[in-house]
Amino acid sequence: MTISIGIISLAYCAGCELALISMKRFNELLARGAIDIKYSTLITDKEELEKVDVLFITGSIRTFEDVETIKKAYSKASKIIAFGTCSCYGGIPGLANLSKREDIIKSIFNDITPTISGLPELTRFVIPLQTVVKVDYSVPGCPPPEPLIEMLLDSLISGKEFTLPQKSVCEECPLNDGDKKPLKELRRRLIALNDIDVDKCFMKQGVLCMGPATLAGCRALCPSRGAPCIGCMGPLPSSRDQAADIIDALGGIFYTVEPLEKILEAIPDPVGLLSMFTLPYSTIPYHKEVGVKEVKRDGDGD
Amino acid sequence: MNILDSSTKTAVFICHCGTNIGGVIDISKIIENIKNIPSIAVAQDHRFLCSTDGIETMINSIKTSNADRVVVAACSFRTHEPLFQEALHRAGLNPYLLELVNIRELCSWVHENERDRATEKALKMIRAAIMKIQDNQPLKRIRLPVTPAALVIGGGIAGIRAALDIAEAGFTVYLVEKEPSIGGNMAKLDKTFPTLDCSICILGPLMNIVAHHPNIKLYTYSEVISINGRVGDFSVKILKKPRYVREDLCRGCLICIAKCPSKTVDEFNMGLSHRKAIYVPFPQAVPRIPVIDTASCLYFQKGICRACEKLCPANAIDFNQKEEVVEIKVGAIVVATGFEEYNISQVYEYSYGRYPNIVTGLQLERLASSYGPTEGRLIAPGLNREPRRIAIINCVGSRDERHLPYCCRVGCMASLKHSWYIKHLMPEAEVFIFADEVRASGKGFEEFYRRVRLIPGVYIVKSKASEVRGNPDGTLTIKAFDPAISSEIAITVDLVVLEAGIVASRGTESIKNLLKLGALNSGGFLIELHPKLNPVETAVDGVYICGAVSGPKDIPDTVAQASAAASKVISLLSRGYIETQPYSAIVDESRCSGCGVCSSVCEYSAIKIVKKKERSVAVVDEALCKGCGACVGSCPSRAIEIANLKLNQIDAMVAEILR
Amino acid sequence: MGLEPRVLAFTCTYCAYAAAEAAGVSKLQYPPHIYVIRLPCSGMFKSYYVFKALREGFDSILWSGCHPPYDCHFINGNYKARVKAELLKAYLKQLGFEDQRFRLEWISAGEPDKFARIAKEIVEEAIKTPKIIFLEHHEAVNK
Amino acid sequence: MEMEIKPVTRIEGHLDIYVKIGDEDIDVQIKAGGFRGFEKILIGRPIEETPLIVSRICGVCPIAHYLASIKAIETILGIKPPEASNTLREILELGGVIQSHLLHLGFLLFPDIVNNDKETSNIYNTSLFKTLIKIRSKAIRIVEISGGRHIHPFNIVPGGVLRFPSRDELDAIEIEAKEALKYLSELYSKLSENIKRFIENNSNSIVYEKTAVAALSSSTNGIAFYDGIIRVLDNNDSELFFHPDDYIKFIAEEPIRYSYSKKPYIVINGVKKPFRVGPLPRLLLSSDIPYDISKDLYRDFKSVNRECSLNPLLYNLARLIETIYCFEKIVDLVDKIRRISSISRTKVGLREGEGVGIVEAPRGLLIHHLKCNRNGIITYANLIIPTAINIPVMEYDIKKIVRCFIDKHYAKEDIEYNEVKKRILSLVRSYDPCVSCATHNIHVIKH
Repeated sequence: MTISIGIISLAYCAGCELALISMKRFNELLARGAIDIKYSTLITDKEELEKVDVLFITGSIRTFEDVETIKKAYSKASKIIAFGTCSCYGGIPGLANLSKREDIIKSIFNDITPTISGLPELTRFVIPLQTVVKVDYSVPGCPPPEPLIEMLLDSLISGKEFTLPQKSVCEECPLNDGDKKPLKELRRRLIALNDIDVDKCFMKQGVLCMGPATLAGCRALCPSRGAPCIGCMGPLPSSRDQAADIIDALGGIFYTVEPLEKILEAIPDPVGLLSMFTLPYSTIPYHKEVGVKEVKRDGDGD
Repeated sequence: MNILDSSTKTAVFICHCGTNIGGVIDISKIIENIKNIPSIAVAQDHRFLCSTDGIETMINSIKTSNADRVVVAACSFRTHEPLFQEALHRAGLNPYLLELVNIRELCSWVHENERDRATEKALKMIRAAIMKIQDNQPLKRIRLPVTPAALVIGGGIAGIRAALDIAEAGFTVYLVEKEPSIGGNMAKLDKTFPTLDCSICILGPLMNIVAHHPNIKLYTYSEVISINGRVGDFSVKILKKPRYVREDLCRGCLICIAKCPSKTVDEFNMGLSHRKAIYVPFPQAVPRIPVIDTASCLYFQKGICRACEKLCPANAIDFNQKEEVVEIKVGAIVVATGFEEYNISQVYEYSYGRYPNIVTGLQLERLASSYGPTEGRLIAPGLNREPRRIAIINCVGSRDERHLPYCCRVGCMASLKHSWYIKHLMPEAEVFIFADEVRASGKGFEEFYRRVRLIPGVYIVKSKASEVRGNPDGTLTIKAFDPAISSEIAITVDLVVLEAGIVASRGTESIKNLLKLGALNSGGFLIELHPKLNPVETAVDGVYICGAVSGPKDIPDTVAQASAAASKVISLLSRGYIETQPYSAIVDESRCSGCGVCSSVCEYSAIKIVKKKERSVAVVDEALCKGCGACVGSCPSRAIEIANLKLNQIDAMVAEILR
Repeated sequence: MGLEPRVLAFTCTYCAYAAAEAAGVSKLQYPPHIYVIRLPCSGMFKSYYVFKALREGFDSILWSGCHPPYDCHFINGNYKARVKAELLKAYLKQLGFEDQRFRLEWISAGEPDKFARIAKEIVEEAIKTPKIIFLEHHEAVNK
Repeated sequence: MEMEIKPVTRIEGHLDIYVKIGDEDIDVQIKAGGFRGFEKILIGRPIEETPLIVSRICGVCPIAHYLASIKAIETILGIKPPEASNTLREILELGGVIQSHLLHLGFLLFPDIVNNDKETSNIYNTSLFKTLIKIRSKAIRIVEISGGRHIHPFNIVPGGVLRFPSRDELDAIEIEAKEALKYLSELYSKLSENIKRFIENNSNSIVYEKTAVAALSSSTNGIAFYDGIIRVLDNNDSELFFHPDDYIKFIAEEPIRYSYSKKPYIVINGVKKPFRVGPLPRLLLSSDIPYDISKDLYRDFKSVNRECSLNPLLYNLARLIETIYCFEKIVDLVDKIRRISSISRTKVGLREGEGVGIVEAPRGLLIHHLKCNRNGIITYANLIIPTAINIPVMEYDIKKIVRCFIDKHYAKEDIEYNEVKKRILSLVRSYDPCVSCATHNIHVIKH
């Protein structure tokens, strides 16, 4: 049996697609003919998407062209997969939700007001695919980690349901010994580089590690290879806010911070650090000016 | 949970509380509204729900409507929750299926002039509670056995009193004292204010009873080094330091002391005299078994002498004794580690430590004591004669933002007592007390104050001394501003007594850390559970504090607290079991990642990360859990919740208020 | 509909909630727009509650607990809340939300007047601040 | 006549080409789709997070972005990483170049260079494909050891590296590289033949415009990927060198009529000129290669293509030679790294400043220019991307192709659409444009 797949991409970096085609398993399936890539502008010559069994959508929604792409593609697949963190949660491009689209354009075009039409207009803010269309599976990760893709391929081949892990990176992390009592005060990652031991739990050393608030599935790739987790797998299934979850953990662990300003020295960019990959998916997904309507009150009324 | 298709049946009772609630809130309107909620089995109001009639009505309605959970909108849970819980129990429901909404203190009383809005708010509050209670679970208190024994840490008057009280009730008591003898600070006092009892005369008998009490196991010259477990079941490790004198053989003849050739500074006499390398701290010491101080013993330092060993008639000297660790199990712990004088050499302007004729209050006690360095004759240490003019300075280090912000509570009375000592021993002497005020608020204190004030030659300067300076002839000059004459005065004296501030004893901190107790920054005193209502309990169940370890106290207060702590211990031990409060944290193992944030956050060590089927998960010891929710607030996986205050219950309330 | 604006107050059982009840006993009047939820301790602070309450329509959120350093019934729950609140405030500020939308206050059981004063202040502030309505994701494609 | 290629397939990202053949002139416009706005996103981020963020500009060449920003940051902070960590970074960079080149050879270009009629209808079941994938997996392994992960690595930090590879891991790098070289030597003649045939079949006799070329250059005028100065060869064969920090004097960006994007130009003697970057300029600018296998291939290549007439299709061959060179250099570097002490990091501290980081990305010169305030927060970011540099040249080249066909057929109506399209596609693919990179912010659009 051959499964036909298509890969379409919105605002993306191609890393997810590359992660997929760099998989040994995927190449074996290709060679065996178990998978047939029907559409991918990266590796096939097809200019139009035809009907496929499985459609991988990578990247987040940033322009109206992206919206059109989804509209065209959505009905052509029997299974839709939001592939990669951008598609699932907005990803790093989602940090653009801190600025109004007008300001983004202005900053990039050096204050030259665009006069020529044809530019695909930006959406008001970055939208993760799975918040606006129903997807069958979402496979987060920046890029999706190999074990997770492996599971996805298994499920596609066998027809069994694909389920995401339920727990956090700490569960898979070899550095987690079930103890988060800090040995050092919370410091900025850069400063901590001066004395960090990359083979010990980063949280305990006073270094922000997003592991406790980040979905497992990567086998704790970064911490197990010496780097604190930056949260690319997005929140746990029970949550939309990695930031909320990690703030809670930090407060519990580093409650002795004195003076209090030190906490902001350690985390100088709360949104950028704590919602690096998931701002558009979180409960408050944008800067107030980007997506909040303000209604003036007449006073206090019933 | 959607109450529209709920299978639960909720009974709602709203109390008018006379006109307290009913006078502001339109209760009938609320009843009309909530009756439309499908899950409501019955919605009733009552003029006084807490009356006998109200309770009976409630029980009947619950039974007849087959309701399986109850919302009561009335007053404070603090005063009325037990009453309504009991009503549920009598109606055959688990008492934790009750939600009490306070529409009195939080609504009708604070919005008296806005009836419509108050009614709307009350309605929302009640509806939110109805939503919340849908997810309430029946809870059960757990009973756990209690080891019928207690540990008392500290052998001063507080520890002695507490140990005796508990032992008298028939329970085993382990009394641990770090010094070679029990007795503590009280043993150093000559007399006690305001009655002027001889201190050792009233303490000595108690010490002896402790030593021979069948229920008391005494560990002197010992320290507590580890404490684990929870209320009812603590395991404690005690380190026994070697005395080099066998307790089982020594008969207390003290020949060894007489023959010992080596001398060193006497700590018990506050450095005012010398003792031998083998010693008992004071004549009335309990136990009356000497200790060899290895730092000054010739054998330990130079390998020679062994005079004591040769001369001991009981062959009790054993230079090979080693440290010993004893492990005991107890159900409750009393911490009575007491106080010590503040290090007043830091109060630089009073020159303590720079001139021999400046002593602290406790040093004066030793000088005045019949078993002190001068055998009761008041000799100024630097003069070798009796002083003629003496100054006493109060509040040294106390009530001073630079040192200790609080009042030592005993200095004023001690200064009066010390004046009395001086005048009693040397009727011709002149005494100047420098005190900006004299606080005499205890029983018999004011009377004592009057008595001392009437002694000729005792002068009270109502001012804080600003400086003490030494003169070449060995005398000392005190400067102060005298408000009576609006001028600076200078008085030259032979001896200065500094009434030093009081801090928790040096050993307190390690005990605090072992037990995870709270302590104040200044003074290091341990924090009680509630300053008014739970003065001898601590935040850790089964651990009690008494005496000066929780703050400066005089002897009567200390003894009263000791008995209070003992009675708490006795009621715990004699009941034989503990009941845990049921609002403990619950771990959802399907969500828990074993990251360990909760176990690190828990101040009560109630959470441990354990391996279950190859996966690490948090496990809560319900007996230790206080239900504070710190773990809930910190869990990044939202895997730990407090029973009947789950995240979705709070969500449901939030959503209902906004509806 | 309903009382506008709306303020949500999370209180700890031993201090802030006790103060709220004591305010009632003393009949200290404050506007009815404030709803009180009782938690065992301010250390149960979950940032999620604040995000959720803001998103769902509360105009301001008050988080209150016992005074540091020693008042907390559970040793140091207030310290834990304090650090979380500091981070959360910075987070919300970065997202452009006004400071008054989230407040952390220490109110001891002996300060019913403080509870009433803060309740009044926070409602008055909320009345002055515009009501906010969040755009849903699908609305981002409306030109 | 108008012609539209939408989308250009077998390249990285969304690219559309519009050709309008007028009576007088030919208008070519390349439209790059996608939009993310990284230069805005970077503002306000802590500098130490910048490498992790910029790496997400591109999944094909994350390493180049990652290292360019690391270098910029280290300039800002005034720190010099230990020698061992610099060497490890170079290994990482080379590994990244290899995996990108082999992605192009093994997937993007592959259908053009495989003789599938001989073997099977499934090109992914050919032994050539399988071998290329095997070699690529070795490069990926090297990147994983040195960078932590092959897409979006994380092991490099300002001041050094987080975790230094163990002895065993260094051995593994060497083994992988040596094995890859073995496979590549076996494969080379067949593969280069196929590529040459493809170049011949698609070049016809089009003479492409000679443009300036630029690349990083080592102190011995050799190929430099991680560290060097910029060497420019003008179309009149005059040479120009400048230091990366001075890029702003020599590389200008300006807006163009039909696009919102800024397109980079090189400024030589006050004249703005489009220029080429990438594997071909790198080889052409290099004086020699010191390694056994690639030296011969390089000399061979140079002797045939001495002139800088620059048939862009030669990029494909240059890529293959470079791949071999990179593996050889990795072996060399592993040997070097073993001989120096493996200190992971130097001390870092915050300070205000400005820094430029330049590396050779697989597709050519990549420039990251960052400024930060005294709290170490980014206040300014300017990124110049190789694909963006090449796009204006690609437009010239496409014009040439169309012009050539017009010249051949005299009447533009006679031009065979599919034939032109095929030529254009082979040309564009030869540049291996990385549109994700190019569109980290820019938008090239039609009128």
